[in-house]
Amino acid sequence: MFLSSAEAIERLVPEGTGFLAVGGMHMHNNPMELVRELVRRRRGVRRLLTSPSASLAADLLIGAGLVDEVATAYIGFEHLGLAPAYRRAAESGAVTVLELCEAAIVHGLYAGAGGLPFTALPPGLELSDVSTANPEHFHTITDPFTGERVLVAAPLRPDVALIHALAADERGNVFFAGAHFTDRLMAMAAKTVIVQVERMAKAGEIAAQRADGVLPGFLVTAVVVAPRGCLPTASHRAYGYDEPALRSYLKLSRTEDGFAEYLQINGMAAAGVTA
Amino acid sequence: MFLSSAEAIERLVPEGTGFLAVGGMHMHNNPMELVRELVRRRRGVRRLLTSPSASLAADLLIGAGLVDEVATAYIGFEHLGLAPAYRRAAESGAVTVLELCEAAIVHGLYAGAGGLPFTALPPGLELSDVSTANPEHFHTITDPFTGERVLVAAPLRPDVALIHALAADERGNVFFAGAHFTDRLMAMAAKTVIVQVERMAKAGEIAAQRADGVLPGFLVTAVVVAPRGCLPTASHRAYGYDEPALRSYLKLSRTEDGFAEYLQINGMAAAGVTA
Amino acid sequence: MSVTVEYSTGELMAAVMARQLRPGEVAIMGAVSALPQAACRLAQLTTAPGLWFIAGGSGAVNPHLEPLVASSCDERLLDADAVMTLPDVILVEGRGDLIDVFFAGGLQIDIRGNCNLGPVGSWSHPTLRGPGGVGLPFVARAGRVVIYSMSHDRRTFVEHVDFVSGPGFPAGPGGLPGGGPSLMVTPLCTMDFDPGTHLARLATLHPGVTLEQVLEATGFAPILPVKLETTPAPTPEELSILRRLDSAGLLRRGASR
Amino acid sequence: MSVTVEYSTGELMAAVMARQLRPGEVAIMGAVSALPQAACRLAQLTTAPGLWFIAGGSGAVNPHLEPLVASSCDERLLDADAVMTLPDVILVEGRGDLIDVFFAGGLQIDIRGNCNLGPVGSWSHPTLRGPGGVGLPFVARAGRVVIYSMSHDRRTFVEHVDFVSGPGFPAGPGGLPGGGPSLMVTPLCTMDFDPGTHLARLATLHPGVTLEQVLEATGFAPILPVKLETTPAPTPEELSILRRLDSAGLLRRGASR
Repeated sequence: MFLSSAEAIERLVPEGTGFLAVGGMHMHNNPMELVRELVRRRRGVRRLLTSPSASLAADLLIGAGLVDEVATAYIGFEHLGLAPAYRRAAESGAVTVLELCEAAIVHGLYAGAGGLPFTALPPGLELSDVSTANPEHFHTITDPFTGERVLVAAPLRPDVALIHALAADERGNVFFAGAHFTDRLMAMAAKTVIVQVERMAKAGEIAAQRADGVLPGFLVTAVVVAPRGCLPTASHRAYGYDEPALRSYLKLSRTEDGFAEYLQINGMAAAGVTA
Repeated sequence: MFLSSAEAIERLVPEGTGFLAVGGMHMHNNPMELVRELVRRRRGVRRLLTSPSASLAADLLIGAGLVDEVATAYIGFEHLGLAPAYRRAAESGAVTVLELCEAAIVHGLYAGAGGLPFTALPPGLELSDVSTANPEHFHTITDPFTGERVLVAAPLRPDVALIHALAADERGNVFFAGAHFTDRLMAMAAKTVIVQVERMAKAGEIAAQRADGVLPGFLVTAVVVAPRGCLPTASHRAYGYDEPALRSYLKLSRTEDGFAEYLQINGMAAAGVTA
Repeated sequence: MSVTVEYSTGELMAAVMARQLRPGEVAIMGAVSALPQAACRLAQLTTAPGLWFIAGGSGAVNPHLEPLVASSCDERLLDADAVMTLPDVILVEGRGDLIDVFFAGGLQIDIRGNCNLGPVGSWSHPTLRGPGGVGLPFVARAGRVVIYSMSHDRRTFVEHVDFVSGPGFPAGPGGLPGGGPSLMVTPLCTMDFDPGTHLARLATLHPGVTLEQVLEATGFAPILPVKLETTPAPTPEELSILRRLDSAGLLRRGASR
Repeated sequence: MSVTVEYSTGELMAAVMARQLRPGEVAIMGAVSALPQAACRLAQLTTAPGLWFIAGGSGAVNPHLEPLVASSCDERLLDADAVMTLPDVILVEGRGDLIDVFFAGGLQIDIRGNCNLGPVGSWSHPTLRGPGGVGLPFVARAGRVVIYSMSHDRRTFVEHVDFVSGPGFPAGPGGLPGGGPSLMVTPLCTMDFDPGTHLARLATLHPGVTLEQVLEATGFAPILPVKLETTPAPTPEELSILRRLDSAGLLRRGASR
């Protein structure tokens, strides 16, 4: 249950993992310690699923060339700018983009979590180009109740989910603080779940949480205790994002050489890593 | 926003309301003050939707002859016994039963809340007789992703939902205590939402709740403050169910005359009420 | 030397059900579930450490059951290791690879392990309108299903249920996505299912119960095993744990043995 | 007598956007949304008491914005009247009868109010890969859509977006389930939509901006109104409220006017 980040990635995210989901939202609650371990080990995945709005975690994995296809609705840094590595890879075709929308991600994860074979989407969502651009993920079928044509999306069932929570108890029950975005849903939909936490829970702390803020341990495969392990992204109710560090990443990663330098500086240029 | 139970029912649940949902689960958090007001006013509804497990609220409304059709997965009193009025009405055909399962209710409310045209159900659920018994609520269609035959269910979009919460603030933000079952989802799916609360919230009390335990006021049409208004059912974190009172109901309501007597004793035999 | 320890039918059944559970598994139960809840807690404290159980509508994960309560949604169940929302429990039940053991029951239970909590008799004009099956259709997706009933008579144990709330083994072609019914526990006996025919097979008789009593009380003819064992009585340790949990005596309301 | 009050483009835009909101309405916004958040809070304190607003990914309902923060998921937003989970926000956006005003934006915005936050150029090998549209497809289901952009140039305001993240008025037959785009607010002007053609129509020029400047900076030819008004400047009261909220000066980073 309790592993180091190295053990967790080594054992639970085998090379060539088909479908990896990474939690957090924007520059908040990205499970960076786990992501850095993936980069150190050069663990490639066929498909990466992000939360509805990803930032550093996705940009790093894509920049390191570890992702064949990314299923996402947003990778960027809000007011700090666009995602440099994602831009470069998407513009060159180095990564394939499965463009989704928030509804396809959230309802798709709901379907994955609940064993629903697919999800119908609200009328009007077919008017964006998201479904047109990704014909393998969306279909238009006839609503058997009304006869109308409706858009449906595939369920999302990640092989592995990497998420962050505030604390865990001995049984692997974890709880979230602040907002937890789509992290619980992602964990509920994934076969293997690695949770990065700031610390161990105090006695009685989990039981005092509301249902919404807890992920029961039977849904958790492994816990990695990594204090301040979301930095430079924020960990809600623990610390804010490190804006200078993020700006430094954004500046360096404008070029491939700079990106390689960032990995080097941040201890991610493991043996076997080539820029 | 703040109404008496009489005003709320008079204004917001017009005679012949098409689709009424009533919250609570088993003998817990039934919005009894609102339900009693419906009975006092003899307000009939075409279809009643219960939570996955209903008890007194549904049995009273059905026994009073106010329900043409009930969509439910369970009406009973757990260890205290079967629901006498429901049994009598269902066995005589006085009420039509739209038998649902928990999945059809919860995923149906999710679809209703999110504007999804319908919901697909997990494989295996077609093996019960629930869908066979209710061909208008279920269809079997072809999964466009896999080609398999899959069961789908209609969305649930109540015209009015009656639910209970612990407390409300001036803006109609309400919060739940203990478990809230399907009550939030029911409110999110309904066009008109009447929330019965024990009391007004203290300053800062709503803001201190987790997201899961709050229903924002823009989803609430009216609030009725009714201290101890769930009795004889429980209000989580306020009081337990009144078992002697429930047993007394179960005993009296074994016959139609006894049921009428129960209404009389409990102030529900308003002018115009006939047993 | 020996001592005679008296125990109730409920206590015996709880002990039998507890022994069905294995360390680290995930079990779930629905309404009127003090019995399987007690069984799960007992198992956690004896042969199935690390067992997880979800107390139905309450969403409680590993409720501490101090005390054991009658209603499946009692707020005291929320004194637990963790709590889920009810909609999240529905997701967990539906995913299909998470629930190892589903405790089920019925007003009617048949030879293939089908359970009926809905209409008895005609669907539209039943002779007995049962409460409804709640989440019983989900048994189809569980690892295995343990069926329990506090009544063992010919109205309950029937050849064919009138309405399938929770599916047992199908009679025709096609299977269950899950593992299907594994054991039935009644006040008289336990029955498992013949691996070849998927029909109910008598497994053990409770202490003091005869084969004739069981056959007389059962509306179908269960397969008879080569050797009919007696259900092991609860041990003093098991009884001691059950009685600590069950201060209200919910499991001791039936006949003592 | 008069006093000269300086204000920034951001402050002007926030004031203009605030005036779009009515008492008791429900508004929502996505990423990079300090501007519409400030507009909503300002509206609550001036002309739209009882307005509700949901701060995108944070799920915060009526965040107090003390202080206004740059990231749409900052934990300080959770200091709010209430908080929803993100999945519940997605339900609310989808229901179709709850959101009165949706604040939208794009790397490209076109004459019909289509917004593109995805690929610019070819879908598979874009010249500029935008971040993605997040929840922008939901604009189709909102009561009305207010589009804002901190850039007003020919790369941003184009005849046709390359990719529709958030749909504007359709060119062909068939309509939107919602009310469609109602106003575009830029650093130079506001544009509404001609009721007949559903094409962008210049509505007001910000103080000091000329028609030529707008036409030069716009990649399509907006319909010209009969009379072109000047956008009313923020009042001292509006500025005072905005500056109290915006202690970090997020709205004052642009040019002052």
